[in-house]
Amino acid sequence: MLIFEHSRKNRRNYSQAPAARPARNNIPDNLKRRSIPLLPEVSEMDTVRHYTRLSQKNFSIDTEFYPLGSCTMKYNPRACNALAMLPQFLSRHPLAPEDTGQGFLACMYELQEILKDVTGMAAVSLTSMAGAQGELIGITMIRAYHEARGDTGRTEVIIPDAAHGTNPATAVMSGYKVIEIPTNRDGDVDMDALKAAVGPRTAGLMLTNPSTLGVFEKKVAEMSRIVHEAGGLLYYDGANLNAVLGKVKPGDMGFDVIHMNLHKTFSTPHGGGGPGAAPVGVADCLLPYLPIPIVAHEQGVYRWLTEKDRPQSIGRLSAHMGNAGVLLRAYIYVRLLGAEGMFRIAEYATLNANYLMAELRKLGFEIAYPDRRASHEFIVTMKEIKDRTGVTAMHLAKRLLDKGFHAPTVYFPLLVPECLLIEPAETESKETLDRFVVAMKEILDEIDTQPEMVKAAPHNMPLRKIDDVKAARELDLVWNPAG
Amino acid sequence: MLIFEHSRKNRRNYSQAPAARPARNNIPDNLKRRSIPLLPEVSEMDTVRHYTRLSQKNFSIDTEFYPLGSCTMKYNPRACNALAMLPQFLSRHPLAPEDTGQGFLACMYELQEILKDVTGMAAVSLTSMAGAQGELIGITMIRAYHEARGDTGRTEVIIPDAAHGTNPATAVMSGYKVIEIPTNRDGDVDMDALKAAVGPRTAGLMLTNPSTLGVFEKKVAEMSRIVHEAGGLLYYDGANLNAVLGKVKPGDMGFDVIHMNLHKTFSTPHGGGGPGAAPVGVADCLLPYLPIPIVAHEQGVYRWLTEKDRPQSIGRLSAHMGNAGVLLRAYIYVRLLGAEGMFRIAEYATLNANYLMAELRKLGFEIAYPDRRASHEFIVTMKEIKDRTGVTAMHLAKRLLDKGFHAPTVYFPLLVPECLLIEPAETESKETLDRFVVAMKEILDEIDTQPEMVKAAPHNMPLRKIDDVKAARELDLVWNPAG
Amino acid sequence: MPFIPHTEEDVAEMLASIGAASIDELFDEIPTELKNGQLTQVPVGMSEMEISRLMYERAQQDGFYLSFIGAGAYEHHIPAAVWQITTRGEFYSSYTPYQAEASQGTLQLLYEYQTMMASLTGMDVSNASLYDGASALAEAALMAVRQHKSSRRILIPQTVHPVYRRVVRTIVRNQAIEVVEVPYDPATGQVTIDQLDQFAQEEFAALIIPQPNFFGVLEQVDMLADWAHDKQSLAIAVVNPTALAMLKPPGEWGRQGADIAVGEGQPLGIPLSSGGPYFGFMACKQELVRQMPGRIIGRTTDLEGKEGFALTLQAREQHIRRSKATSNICTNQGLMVTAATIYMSLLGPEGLYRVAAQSHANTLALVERLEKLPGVKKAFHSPFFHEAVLQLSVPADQVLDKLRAQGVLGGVLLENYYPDLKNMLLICATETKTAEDLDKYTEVLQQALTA
Amino acid sequence: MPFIPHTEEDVAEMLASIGAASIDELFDEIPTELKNGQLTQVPVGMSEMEISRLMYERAQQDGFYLSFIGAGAYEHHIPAAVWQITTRGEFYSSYTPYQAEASQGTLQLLYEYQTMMASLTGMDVSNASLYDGASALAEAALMAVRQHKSSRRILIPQTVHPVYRRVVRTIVRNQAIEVVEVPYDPATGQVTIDQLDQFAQEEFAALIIPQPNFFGVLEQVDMLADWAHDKQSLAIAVVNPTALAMLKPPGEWGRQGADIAVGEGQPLGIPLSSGGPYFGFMACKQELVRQMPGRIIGRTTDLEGKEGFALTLQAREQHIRRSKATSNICTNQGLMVTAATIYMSLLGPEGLYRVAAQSHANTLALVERLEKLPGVKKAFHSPFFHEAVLQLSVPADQVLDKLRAQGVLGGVLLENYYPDLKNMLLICATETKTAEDLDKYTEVLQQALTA
Ligand SMILES: Cc1ncc(COP(=O)(O)O)c(C=O)c1O
Ligand SMILES: Cc1ncc(COP(=O)(O)O)c(C=O)c1O
Repeated sequence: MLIFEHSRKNRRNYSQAPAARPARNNIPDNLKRRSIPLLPEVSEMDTVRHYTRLSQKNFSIDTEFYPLGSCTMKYNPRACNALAMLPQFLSRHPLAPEDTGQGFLACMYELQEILKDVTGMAAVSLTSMAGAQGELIGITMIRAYHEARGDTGRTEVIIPDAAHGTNPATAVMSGYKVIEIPTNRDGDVDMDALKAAVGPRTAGLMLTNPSTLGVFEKKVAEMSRIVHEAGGLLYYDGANLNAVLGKVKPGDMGFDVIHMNLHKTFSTPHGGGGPGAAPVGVADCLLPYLPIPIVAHEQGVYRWLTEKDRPQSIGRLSAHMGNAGVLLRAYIYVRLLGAEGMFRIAEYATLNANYLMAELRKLGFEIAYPDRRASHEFIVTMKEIKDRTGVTAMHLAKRLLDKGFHAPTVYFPLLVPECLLIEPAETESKETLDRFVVAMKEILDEIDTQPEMVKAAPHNMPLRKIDDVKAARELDLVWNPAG
Repeated sequence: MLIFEHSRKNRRNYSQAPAARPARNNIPDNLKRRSIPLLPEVSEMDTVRHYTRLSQKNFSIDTEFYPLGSCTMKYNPRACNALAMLPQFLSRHPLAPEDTGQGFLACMYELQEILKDVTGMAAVSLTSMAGAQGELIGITMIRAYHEARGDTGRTEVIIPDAAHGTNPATAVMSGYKVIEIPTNRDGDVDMDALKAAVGPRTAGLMLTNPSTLGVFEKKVAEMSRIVHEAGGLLYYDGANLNAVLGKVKPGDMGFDVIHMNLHKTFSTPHGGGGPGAAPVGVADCLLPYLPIPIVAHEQGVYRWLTEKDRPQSIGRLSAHMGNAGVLLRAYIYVRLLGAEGMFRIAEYATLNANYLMAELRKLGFEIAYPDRRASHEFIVTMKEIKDRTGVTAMHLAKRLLDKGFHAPTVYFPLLVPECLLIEPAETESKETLDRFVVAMKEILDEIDTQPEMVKAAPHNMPLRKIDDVKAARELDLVWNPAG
Repeated sequence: MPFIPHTEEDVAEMLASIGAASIDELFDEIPTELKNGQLTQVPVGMSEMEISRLMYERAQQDGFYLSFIGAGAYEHHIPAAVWQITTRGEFYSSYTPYQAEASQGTLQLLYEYQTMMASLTGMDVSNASLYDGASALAEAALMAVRQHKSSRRILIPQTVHPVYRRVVRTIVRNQAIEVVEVPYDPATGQVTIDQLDQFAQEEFAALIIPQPNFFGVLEQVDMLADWAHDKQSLAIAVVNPTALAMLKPPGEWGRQGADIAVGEGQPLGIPLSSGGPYFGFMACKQELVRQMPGRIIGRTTDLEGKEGFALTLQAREQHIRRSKATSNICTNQGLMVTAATIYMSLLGPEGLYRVAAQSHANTLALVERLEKLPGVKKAFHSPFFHEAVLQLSVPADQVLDKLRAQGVLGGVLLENYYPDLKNMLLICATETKTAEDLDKYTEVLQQALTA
Repeated sequence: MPFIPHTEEDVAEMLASIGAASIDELFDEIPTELKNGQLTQVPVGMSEMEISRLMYERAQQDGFYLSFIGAGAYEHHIPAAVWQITTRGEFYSSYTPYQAEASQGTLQLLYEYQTMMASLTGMDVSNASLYDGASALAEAALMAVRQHKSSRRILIPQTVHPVYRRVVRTIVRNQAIEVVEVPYDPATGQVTIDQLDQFAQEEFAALIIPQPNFFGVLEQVDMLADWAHDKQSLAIAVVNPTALAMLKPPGEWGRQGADIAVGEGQPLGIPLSSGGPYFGFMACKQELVRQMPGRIIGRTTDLEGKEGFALTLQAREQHIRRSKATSNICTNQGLMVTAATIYMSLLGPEGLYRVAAQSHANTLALVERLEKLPGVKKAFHSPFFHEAVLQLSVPADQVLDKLRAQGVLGGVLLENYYPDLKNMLLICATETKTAEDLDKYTEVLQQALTA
C-alpha cells in the first residue's frame, strides 16, 4: 500500500506544524499557489508504521550478508552515526562563523591529514559528494593543468574496458573523448594497447587498482611511466582502496590525482543509494587546482580556504563544503581504527576474498581469473553453467536472495560473461562465509536437479521476480490519485 | 539461531572495551572468578545483525494494529523518546546534587502537578515503577492509615471478580485476605454482594473504573459510600484511565488512592514488557504516608523530599526515584497534548471502541455486555461459536496474527467465557479499524468453511503454533553449550 | 488533536454506525455529577518544535559533570549500538510477549538474557527482570520466607545499600516479616564472623550477602554463605553484575553456593538517567524456580518441531494464579533487559572483564593518589572493587561543594546514610575515567582541602 | 582489530584452504617496491568510549546559537520520527536498490518521493535525487543544452545564489558551455524585463529562474518563463521546496510552465549539519524524462502480477550506457530523500503550508521591527518569502561580531558575495523563531548599532 492510500482529506498531525495559519501574508496574489500539493494526509503513527514496515522489506548490512562486488558493503559502526548526529553538529549552519565551529573544523582538518597520509598524496579536498563527482573534479583538474601549460591539444582520456561506468561517463562530462583499451587474459591492462593509445592527444589515464576484475594491476609503475612520458596524467579511481589500504599508496604508484569513496573504504553507510563522500587527493602538480573549500590550520585556528586563498582553484562543486556529516562519520571511523586498524582492513578483506574464492572453486564454480590472487573481490563466471543449463548469473543472484544472502554484483565488469563479482569485506566472519558457501553449493545442486525452479527465483521474498521490462515500457513514475 | 551459536572462542570487539587488561589488580585470590561466564563472543556487526533481525520478528505498535484489551497500546510519540534521551538527561547520576538537575526536576514537579489535576487527587508520588507496584504502595498506605488510627482489625481487601490479577496478588502481598465479589449480568459489581462483604474487617476495596469488562461502573458513588461507611478506603486501579481522562476524575468518584499506568494512558512505550511507571495519587487522608521521594518546589528551587520531610511515609520502593526516564517521556507527552488533548484521548478512544463494537456486532459477533456502552474497550465472547464449531478465542487470536493484526487479549477477564477483550485506542484511524473488521469477517467465514484451518493457525508467521505445554513440562530456561 | 487521526467525516460515519448523535452521548452511562472536565493545571498543548526547545533548554541547564559518584548506579561506556537497536520500534513499542508467535524477537532475546545472567551469577536459572536492584532484593527476601516456611525473619548486614534495606523493610513489613540488621566491623567495613555469631542461636529464613558491599568493600562471601547454610538459612547474594566478571559468582560461594542472587542491572548498558529506568535481576537454584517472581521464558518447539520460545511457568504469575501468585509483578523492565543483553553481547566475557578490571584499577589508582594528600585517609582496610570510602579531616559537605564549583562531582557523603560516619566520602572511578581525570580530582581536592 | 571478527584459528583454517602460508603472501602480486605500510599521520586507534568523549567535547565546544542565517540552508523543525526511522539499519546500511526484490522498501519510498516532488513542483516527473541544489542546477543546465541542441549558452540572473552560479560554471565549462549573467534591478532586487531584453537578440539553451531569489525576493516568474519560451529557450526553475507550499509551482509558471525544476532539498527535514549531506531535487516535463540524470523508480508488477517497484530508464545511466550516459552520477543522496519523504508525510500539505507561512510571517515581523531602528532599512522594495536584505548605516561585519557575542548569529554579510553591496545583511527567520527571539534580535541589534 502506498502512503497516499493511507491518506484522508483534512487529516493533520497537530504536533508537527504551527498551531494555526498566521494572519500575515504578503505574497502577491499572482505568485500564490492555488493547487494543494499531493502530500499524504496521514497520522504520525501511520507514517511511522508505514515507513517502519517498508524498511523491513530491504536487505541491508544490518540484516544480511551483502557481498556486492565493487561496493564494499561492510559494517557501518553505530558509533559513527550516533556521534556525527550530536545535536550541536546537526544544528550548525554552514555559514555560521568559523569560530563557532572549531570543534567540527578540527575533525575535518585531521581527516584531511589522515587521508593524505593513507594515500600518499600532497593535499586533499573533502568537497566531493560521491565517487563520480570525485572523478569529475579529478579530470577537471587535469584539464586545468594542461590549460595552464597552454597544452591545449589533449582531447582524450584513456580508460580500460574493465572500468566502472562512471569513468567513461565522467570523461565525457568533462569534455573528453574516451579511448577504451582492452584487458588481457590475466586481467591486466593490455600494455601494447596502452602504448598504442597514448600520444599528444592524451590528457590522462583513469585506472582502478586493484581493478574491478578483482586483481592488482602489476604493471602500474610502467603504465605510469608510459602515460607521463606521453604528457598525460594518471587518475586513480579509489573505489577499491579497501583492498590495499595503508599497504600501497596511490601516490607511490605514480598517480597524480585520486578519489577515495568514504562510503566504501571508510565505512560510511550507503543509505540505499547515498549520501557518500569522495575526497580528492592530488600530487604537487595539481595542488593549485584543488576545489575549495579546504580546511587550513593557522595559529591554532581552523578556517576554510576560499577562492581568495586559491585563485587557480577549479572552483566549487557544491553549495557548501560537501557531505559534512558523512565526513564526520569517516573521521570517527578512522580514529576508531587507528594506524594498525587501517592495514588490517586490507589484510582481512583480502583474506576473506581469497578464502571465499578458494571455497567456491572447490565447489566447482569457475573463477574468471583463476591464476590470480583475489584482491578484496573476485569474479565467478557462470558462462559454462549457462551454456549447459540456461541458468544465468541473474538467476543465481535471485536464488541467493531466497537463501537470505544479498546477491553479488552481476554483469559487471562487462567483459566477463555471466559474471558474479563477489566482495565479502573484512567485517564478515568465517562462519558467515561458510554459510554462504553452503548456499552456493545448494544452488549448484538445484541447478542440476531443478533448473526451472532456480530460473523462477526468488520464491521466498515478499514479491516474486519484478518485471523491469514492463517498468521501462509502461512508465509509471508518479502515483496518480485517479488510478 | 541463538547469539551463542554465533560465538567463537577468543573473538573480541576491540572498540568496546579497554585496550588491555590493566596491570593492577588487588582482588584477593579467594574472591576471584575462575570460570569464564557464558557471554557470547560475537563481532559488533554480528551482534547488530542478530538483534536487528530478532526485532523484526516482533509485532509492535510501530508495525501493526495491536488491539490488546486492558493494555492501551497506542502510538508512543517518537519525540518523547528522542527528548528523554538527550545526553544530559541520560548522563545525570541520581545522586548528583539537586542544583545540577533543576531542569530535570522541573519536569518532574510539573508532571506531579498535572497528574494531580487530571486525577483530582491531593498529591502524587512518582516513584512507582509499574501498575502492580503502584497497587502495593496504595494498599500499604491503606494499611498505614488504619494502623495510625489504631484500627488493627482490618484484614480484608474486597476485589470484584473482574479485576486484573495484580489486584488480588497485591492484596496478598500486602498481607491482606482477598474477598472476591461477583459481577452482575450488566457488568456492574453486584451491590448486594458488596454490602454483604463490607464490615469491620474491611481495609478497603480495589476497583477498576471503567472496569476490565469495558464498562463504566455506574454506582461507583454508592460503592464509595458503602465502603467508607464501613471504615474502609477505596483504591482505584487506573489502568483504564485512558477511557475517561480529564472527563471524570477518580478523586471526584470518591477514591482515596489511585495509581495510573503512564505506560498506558500516557503513552510511554511498553518495551516488550516494561519499563512502566505508575505514579500514585492520594486524597488528603493518605497524604502523610506517600512514599518518597517527592519533588518539592520551594523558593524557586526544586528538591526531593525525603524521610526527614515526611516522617510518616511508608518509605521507599526503589533505590532512587523510580523510572525517571519513563516519567520524562510522559511529561513530554502531556505537554504535547495539553489540556484539550487530554479530553480528546478519552473521547476518541471511546469512539473507536464503540464503533468497532458496533461493526463487529453487525458481523454477528456476540458482544458480552450488549446493552452497555463500550468504554475504551469491549468484550466479544466466542462461547457460542466454540460450542458450535470448536473454534476458540485463542484460535481466532492466532488467525488474526496471520492477517497482520495483533490479537486482542484473550481469556481475561476470567468471568466471560471465550472472551476477546478488544481495545483499539484513540490513535488508530477508521481505515485501520475497517481493515480489522474485514479480517474478522474473513475469519468468521473461515470458521464456517474451514474450521480446522483456523484451529491450526497461525500459518503465515515465521513459526507455527508454539507448544507452550512442552515449554512448561520440559523446562529449558538457559542455553547449554553441551546441547 | 495531537495523535488522533480522525477527520470530521470519519467521526460522522462512525457515530452513524454506532447510532449515536455525538461523541458526548457515548459517555451517557457516566453519572452527570461525576463529569468534571475542568483541568486548571494542565497548560495548553505545545507543538513538537516547542517542547523540543524547552527540553533542550532544560537539558542544557543540567549540563555535564566529571562524576565520581557511584553508590549503586555506575557510569560505564555504553556502545552506541545498544540503544540504537533497543529503541527500534519493534522492541520499543511491543507489549509483553503473551502471543508467542508474534513475539519471537523479544522472547528469544529474553532467553538469551536468562542464559547470560545465570552464567554470570553462577546460578541455574534466571528470570527476565524485576523493577530494580532494591525491589529485587525485597522479592528475594519474600521468596526465601516462602521457601523456608518456618522462619519469617531476614538477616541483613548494615553493609548492604541503605536504601535497599529501606525498600526491603517497606515491602516485607506488610507480611509481618522481620528484618534484623547485622553491624559491621568499623575497621574493615565488612561483616565478620563475630558479628554474625551474635545471631547464632536465632532462626532466620535467609542471610543477605552483598558483594561488593555499599562501601565498595569485598565481603568474605564463602564464610557468610556457609554460615547461613550451616543454620539452614538461605543465602541471598546481592551483587554488582560488572564485578561478577572478576569476582567469584554467587553460585560458587562457600560449599553450596548462594541460593538466590539479585542485583541492580544498571551497570550493564543502562544510562544513569537520574535513577531509572534500570532493572533488577534475579537468578536462583533450579529447585527454587517455582518460587521465583517475574516472567520466565522457555525454549520449546512449534507445531512443526521448529525451535521457538514462550513464556513459561506462568502458574507462578498473577495473571494466572491471582492471589496465589509468587508476586504481583506484571509489567517489569523488558526494554532495559533488551539493552543489557545487547550490551553483554557486544562486550563478551573479555570485554566485561576489562571494564571491571579497569574500573577496579582506576579506583585503586585514585585512592592511592588521594591518600597522599594531607587530611585524607582510607576509612577501611579491606580490598575493594571499584568504590572506596575516604575519611577527610575537614567538613566533607563543604569539600563537595568546592569540587562541584570546579565541575567535579566528588562522591557521596556517607553521613547521609550512616549518621555516625562523619566527613567520609564514598567515591568511585569506573573505566570511563582517564589518568587526567584522576589527576583533576586529585588537584581540585587538594585545593579544596587547603583553601 | 576493530570490526574484524577473525580469531587466530579462523585465520589458520582460511589460509589452509587457500593454500597460503600467511596473509602477507596474499599480497604477493603487488610489486615489493610499491609496498609502503608507513602511516605517520594516523594516530593510534581509540576505543568507542574515547572517541565518544572527544566528539562530545568538540560538539560542546561548538555549542548552540540563536541563528538568523539562511542563504540557501534553513533551520526548520524536524520531527523526531524522521531520523529515528531514517537511521534504521535497513535504510541506513543498504545499497542502491539494484536487486529490486531485496529492496522494495527503498524503491517504494523513492516512488512515493517522486510523486510528492512532482506534485510540489507541479511537474510531470521527478528523479530520486542529485547531490545538492547547486550541482542539480548544473545538471539542469547540461540537460537543457542536450535538449536544445543548437545553443550552448545558459542565461543566469545574478539573483541566483552566487555559489550555485560558481558551481554551474565549474561543471559546464568543461563542455564549452558559456554562462551569461543577467544583472538585477538594484531597487527591487529582481530581474526585470528590461535587463532581460538586452539579450533578446541572442540564442540561449535556457534561462534559469530562481524563486525566491538569493535576496529572498520573489521574482516575476510568469514573465520570466514566458520570455524564455518566447525565444525557444528552456525555463529552468531553481526553487525552495518549503516555499512551494505557498508559491505558484514551476509547472504553472507562465503559459507553459517551467521545463525543469531543481533545488536544494535540505529544508525538507534535513539537518543543517555544517552544509551536508543535503540533496538536490530535479523534476521535469514528461518529454524531458530521458534526458534526466539520476535514478528513476518505476512502478511495475512481479511475476504474479503483484505491485512492485524497480529502477527504470537505466539506459540513461552510466552503469549501462557508460560514455553515452546523461550524467556520471551514481551514488547520490538516497538516505536524505528517505528523511525528506518521511518529513513530507508527517507534515502533509497543510503542515508544510504552515511551516512556509509561519516562516514568511516571522520574517515579515522581524523586518518590520528592525526597520524601525535608526540606521536600518530594507535594501529592496519587493515582496519576499522568508529572507530579506537589510541595509545598515554602520559597518555590518562589526555588527555581526557584536551580535555573536550575545549568542545571536545575525545573518550573512552580502558583501562576501556581492562586493558592491556594502553593509548589507541577508537575514532569515523561519518558523522556529518565537516572538521573543525576534525581540531578542531587535534588542541586540539596537545595542550593536548604538554601542
Ligand atoms: C570502481 C568504481 N568506481 C567509481 C564508482 C562511483 O562511485 P560513486 O557511486 O560514489 O559515485 C564506483 C561505485 O560503485 C565504483 O565501484
Ligand atoms: C487493569 C489492570 N490493572 C493493573 C495492571 C498492572 O499494571 P502493570 O502491568 O503496570 O504492573 C494492568 C496491566 O496490564 C491492568 O490491565
